Amino acid sequence: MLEYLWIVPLLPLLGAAVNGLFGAKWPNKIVNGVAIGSTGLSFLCALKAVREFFESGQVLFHKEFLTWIAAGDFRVGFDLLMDQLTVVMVLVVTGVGWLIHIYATGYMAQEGGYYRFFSYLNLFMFFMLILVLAANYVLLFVGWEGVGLSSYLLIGFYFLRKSASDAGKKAFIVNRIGDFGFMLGMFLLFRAFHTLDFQAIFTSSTLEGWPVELSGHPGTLTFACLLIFTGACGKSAQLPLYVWLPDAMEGPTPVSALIHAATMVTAGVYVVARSHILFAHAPTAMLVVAIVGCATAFFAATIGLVQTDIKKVLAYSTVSQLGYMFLACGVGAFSAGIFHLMTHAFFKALLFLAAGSVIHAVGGEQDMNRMGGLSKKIRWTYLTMLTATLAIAGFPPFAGFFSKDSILLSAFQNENGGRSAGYALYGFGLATALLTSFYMFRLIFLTFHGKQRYDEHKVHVHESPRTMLVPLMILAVLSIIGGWLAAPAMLGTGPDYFTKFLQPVFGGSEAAGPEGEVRALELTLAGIAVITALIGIMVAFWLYLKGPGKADSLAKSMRGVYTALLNKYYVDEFYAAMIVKPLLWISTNVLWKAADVAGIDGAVNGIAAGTTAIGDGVRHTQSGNTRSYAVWVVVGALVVMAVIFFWPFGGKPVLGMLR
Amino acid sequence: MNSFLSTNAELIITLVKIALLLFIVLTVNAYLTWFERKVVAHIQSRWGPHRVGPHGLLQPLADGLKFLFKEDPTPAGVDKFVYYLAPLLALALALTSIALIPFGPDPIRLFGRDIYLGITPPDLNIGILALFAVTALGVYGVALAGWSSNSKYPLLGGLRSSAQMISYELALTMSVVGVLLLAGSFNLKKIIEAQAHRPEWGLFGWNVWPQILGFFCFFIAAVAETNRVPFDLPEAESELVAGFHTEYSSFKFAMFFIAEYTSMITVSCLCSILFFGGWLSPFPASWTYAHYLPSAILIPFGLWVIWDGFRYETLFGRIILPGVGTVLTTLGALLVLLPDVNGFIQAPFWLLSKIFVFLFVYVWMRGTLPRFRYDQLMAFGWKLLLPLSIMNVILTSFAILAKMQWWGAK
Amino acid sequence: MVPTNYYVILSTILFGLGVFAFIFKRNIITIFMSIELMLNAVNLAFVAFSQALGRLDGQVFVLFVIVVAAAEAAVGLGIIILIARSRQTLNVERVNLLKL
Amino acid sequence: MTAQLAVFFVLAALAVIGAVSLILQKHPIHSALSLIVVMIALAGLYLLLGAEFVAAVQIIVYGGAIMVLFVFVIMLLNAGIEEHTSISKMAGAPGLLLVVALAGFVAATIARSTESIQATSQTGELASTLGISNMLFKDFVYPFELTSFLILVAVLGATVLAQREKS
Repeated sequence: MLEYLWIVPLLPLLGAAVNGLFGAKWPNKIVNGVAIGSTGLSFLCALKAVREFFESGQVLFHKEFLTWIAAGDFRVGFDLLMDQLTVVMVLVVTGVGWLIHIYATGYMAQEGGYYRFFSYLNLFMFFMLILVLAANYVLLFVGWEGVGLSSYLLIGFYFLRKSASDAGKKAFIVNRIGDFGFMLGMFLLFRAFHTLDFQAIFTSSTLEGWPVELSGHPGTLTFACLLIFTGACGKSAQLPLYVWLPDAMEGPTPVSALIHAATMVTAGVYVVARSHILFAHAPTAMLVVAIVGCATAFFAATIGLVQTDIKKVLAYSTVSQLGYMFLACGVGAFSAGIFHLMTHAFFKALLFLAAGSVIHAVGGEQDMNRMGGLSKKIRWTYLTMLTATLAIAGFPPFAGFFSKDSILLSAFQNENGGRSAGYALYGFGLATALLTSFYMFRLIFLTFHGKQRYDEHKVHVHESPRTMLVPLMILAVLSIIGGWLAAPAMLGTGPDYFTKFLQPVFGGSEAAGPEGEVRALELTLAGIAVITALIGIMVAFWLYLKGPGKADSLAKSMRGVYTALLNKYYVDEFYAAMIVKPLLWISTNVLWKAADVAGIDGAVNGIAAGTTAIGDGVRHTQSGNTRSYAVWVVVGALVVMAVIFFWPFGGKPVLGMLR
Repeated sequence: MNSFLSTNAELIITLVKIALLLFIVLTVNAYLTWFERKVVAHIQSRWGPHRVGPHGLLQPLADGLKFLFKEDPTPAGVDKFVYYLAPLLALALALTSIALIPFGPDPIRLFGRDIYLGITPPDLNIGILALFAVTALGVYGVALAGWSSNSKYPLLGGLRSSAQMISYELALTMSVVGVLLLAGSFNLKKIIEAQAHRPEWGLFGWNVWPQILGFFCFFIAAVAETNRVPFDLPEAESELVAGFHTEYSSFKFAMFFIAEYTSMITVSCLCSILFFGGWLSPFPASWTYAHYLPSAILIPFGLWVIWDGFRYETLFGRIILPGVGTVLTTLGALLVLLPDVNGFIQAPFWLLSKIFVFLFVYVWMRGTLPRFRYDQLMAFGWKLLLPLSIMNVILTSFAILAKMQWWGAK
Repeated sequence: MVPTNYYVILSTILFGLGVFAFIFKRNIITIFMSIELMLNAVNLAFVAFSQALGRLDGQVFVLFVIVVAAAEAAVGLGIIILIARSRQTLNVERVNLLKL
Repeated sequence: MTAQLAVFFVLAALAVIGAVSLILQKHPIHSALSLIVVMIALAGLYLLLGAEFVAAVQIIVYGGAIMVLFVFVIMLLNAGIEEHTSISKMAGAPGLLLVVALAGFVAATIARSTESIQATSQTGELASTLGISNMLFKDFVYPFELTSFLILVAVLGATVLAQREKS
């Protein structure tokens, strides 16, 4: 199967094609069969491939399937790559994706455009797999743009809702900005290495001989990394390009789960991790990544505190978790970042799906103030969601605990930019953890506990169908045990299997697993983290269960901050004023009125007018009078004779004929 | 004076020849009309002309005088130049064409010079081509006459004749190609000699046998070319009141008349030369006594003329006819007595007799056949005659090829 | 023996006259005739050269030219008849609508 | 002034006069007649040049067929005196100028080439007809066949053109 790796991405594409072309006429069952079948098959193929990969002794697998672009010595091919990092990503994508497909069959059952939805979803799977399997930046970029496209399509799935289509456009355009940076980064890399193939770059002698660009002395690599990171920011919703993700919640919940929580938004993290060697050569870039990640994490968490829309809360938590991942990468703990990526994929997907289940239960209501006391009615959903919440809040032994913990540790240990920087990062990380546990439990309490605030008669609360529950349970299990790979290291009974597994990839650019006194430090830090989380829960409990109304009074007492948070710091308005308006003005007045109408249209019409004028001029020779034509014939003959006569060897042809 | 003679002898001789030929042709034409009228009359069981002179022999003379002295009006609104040009053109071309015909193979020696029978020497390289060239121009006479008369019937006649002549000229030329292939030359003399390549075969060596198809095509086309019955549409007196020469009278009309009869003679010459061995005798060369045939004809004929003359009471009958008879008889006798003269006579004799036969056929046809309808004429020319002649060419060339292959001849 | 130049000059003169007629005659048939005149002039040059060079190609070309002229006459006169039918005139200057 | 030269000048004069009268004549049929004169004169010149076959073909085809066609058409359309319009501005003085220029160029070009001909001029009596037939059916056989196709096409075209449209 490793030899036929291309089958893994191809299957979802086939599914998408089949559903997209013929699905319209088919009943939902067949569409399900195609969609789930194709993704499930590709999941199995991925498993098989991974197995072979292990059997082959985990040597990096790299195969050129066919050449796409060949210009001079520049070659871009459909080359697929399989190493430990890819293994993690592929399994996450296909596995979680498959589960979400199954969930969606239940969730979307009542929706129109059923086949369309699944066709888009499969398309997304295809591009995502291309992204993670790609062996060079260009092919990766193909997947990159592809997921952007399918995300656009799925956000705007309810295209009849203006807000939905606007959200789609917003996502697309904001991503463009990041993609632009990404492309520039690629060009820069190509200029530096004359290739864009991962292996070629990472093992190239040029890179070996490349000086580490110390902080404050930026060079090519720094700029390349920063540009690539711009792209990552766009895709993974980091400051300042995070604005699209909350709006993306307009899409159907499974989409939010799959694309905007589990897989696509982590692409940025993946790219940074993939080009970790370059980042390792550019400490400045690393620092930037770390700071941006940390800032995003904190920033988004604060916003998440006051949101009342259940999905919005989850969206902001996603943003902040992504911030964590970048923080990890920034401090050089790539494996930790990927680890958190995986666990996050599990519990965040679970959260979204559960939220979807809740929404499903209360009949499309998303405002948490209209919920409450649901825990009895929808027990399974409640339990699974609680698991996920504990996981994200970072309680042992749930998955989030281990991943988040290792991130905080490496942040604490960070030397890059001085110790103080490390401490600052750690501090913000810890604060974010506090906030996270607070707003997550706020969500739980508002949704499931307290007295019910919805109208009994209008809403008939019911548990979701099995197709939705089964994935929830599977994911719940995963988000419990997902983190145990790192457990032994923490308990001192063995190495960190995950880090060890990724060692061949990241070995060059990160410190080995924690040893000796480091472990003690780690334990203390873990303890601190748990305590902060507990504090968060307490506060949430005190504010929202004990004394309802306390929250409102608090909000009143500090109105300015509250409104600011509620309006997300007016970032959207700021962008609208600073960027969108001027852009609009420029487009209308400069590009449209001046360049397009005056310039291009002017040129085109001018040419047309000129042609007409010439025609008018020449038309008079077409008098229709044969005698005039005769004269013109004579003129032509005259010209020919003149050429024959005055040509330097004009006489020659004539003589040649005669001899 | 003598020097003048010696220097320009050729010129003088040619001029004399021309005068002689002109005289002969005109006379023959005149008596051809008499002959025609007689034959047609007998075909229609009438007497024909018999008032003027015995057997109406002086009729042509009378006609000629009539032409000369008739008034010659020129219709109003004619294009003068062309109107006068047309008959001249017709006559001139007719006479030119006859001037190109050789009447005998070998020259007479007179005044120390070889003098050929016929204006041009018999071995003219492009003889037949030249003939066709001249006959091709013949159409102008008719067409222009029809046009210039500024009158409806002549115009129609002219149109008809030009169309008809163009159409049949193709067939005419095509049908001759077979003969040319056999002879391998345009030269009339060579063509005739090619028919004598087996002297002992006599008339079976003539082209008419291998070229029977070509001969028919040629003869029909030739009749059409000369606007004779049954192809005389240009001058269909019953439809077009004499067609293109309606507006011509007296001597201009006579010119057309003469031109037509002359071209008849030319065509007869061509027929006999191309297909019937020209001046060759029909008998095998070994039959020398066949040489006495001319005398054998002349002597009895002369005697009959004498006997016939005595039946008339007139001075004419008493004197002239017997005189002519005796001349003819003595001529026959002389031929018997002078063998080499007799030998020289043979060629022209045969040629002339063949021509006579063809002229008779012409008249015969006129006496018997009705006229074509115009569309029939065209259909016949284009759809039957032309394809036939082309087929003839193809067959002939294949036959020659086969002959080369198997007998290795030529 | 006549020098070749004489023939060539003659053919040039004829050609020039042909061109002149081609432009300055109004009657469409006459114009057509002037084309024939030009062709003849060219033929003369051909034959003259062929005789001068002792090669027969020239004469063969003349034959081709004549064939072409014949074809041209057939078609051209057909067209002329059509024009005369539809326009009721033979003056080319009156036939200046580029349609029937 | 040999006899040949005399004949040449007579024929040349005939040709030129014919051409000129083609231009001067008002009535198309007179022009046609003048053209016939030119052609016959040219045939005579061909004979003078020893090209008997071409001469004969010239008279038979040009004189006997093509010009007859012209006369026929003139008669059929009953063409009258040519009316003297001068709508075309080009075909005025500029046309005349151009014609003169063209004639000059032709003359000059040929003159340039003729002296070389005079150099290579070797007047051999050519076995005209036989040689032509050899060339026509050996060297030039394909062009020859092509001309036959041309004729066929022309015949068809003329037929189509001349038939009245059934209405």
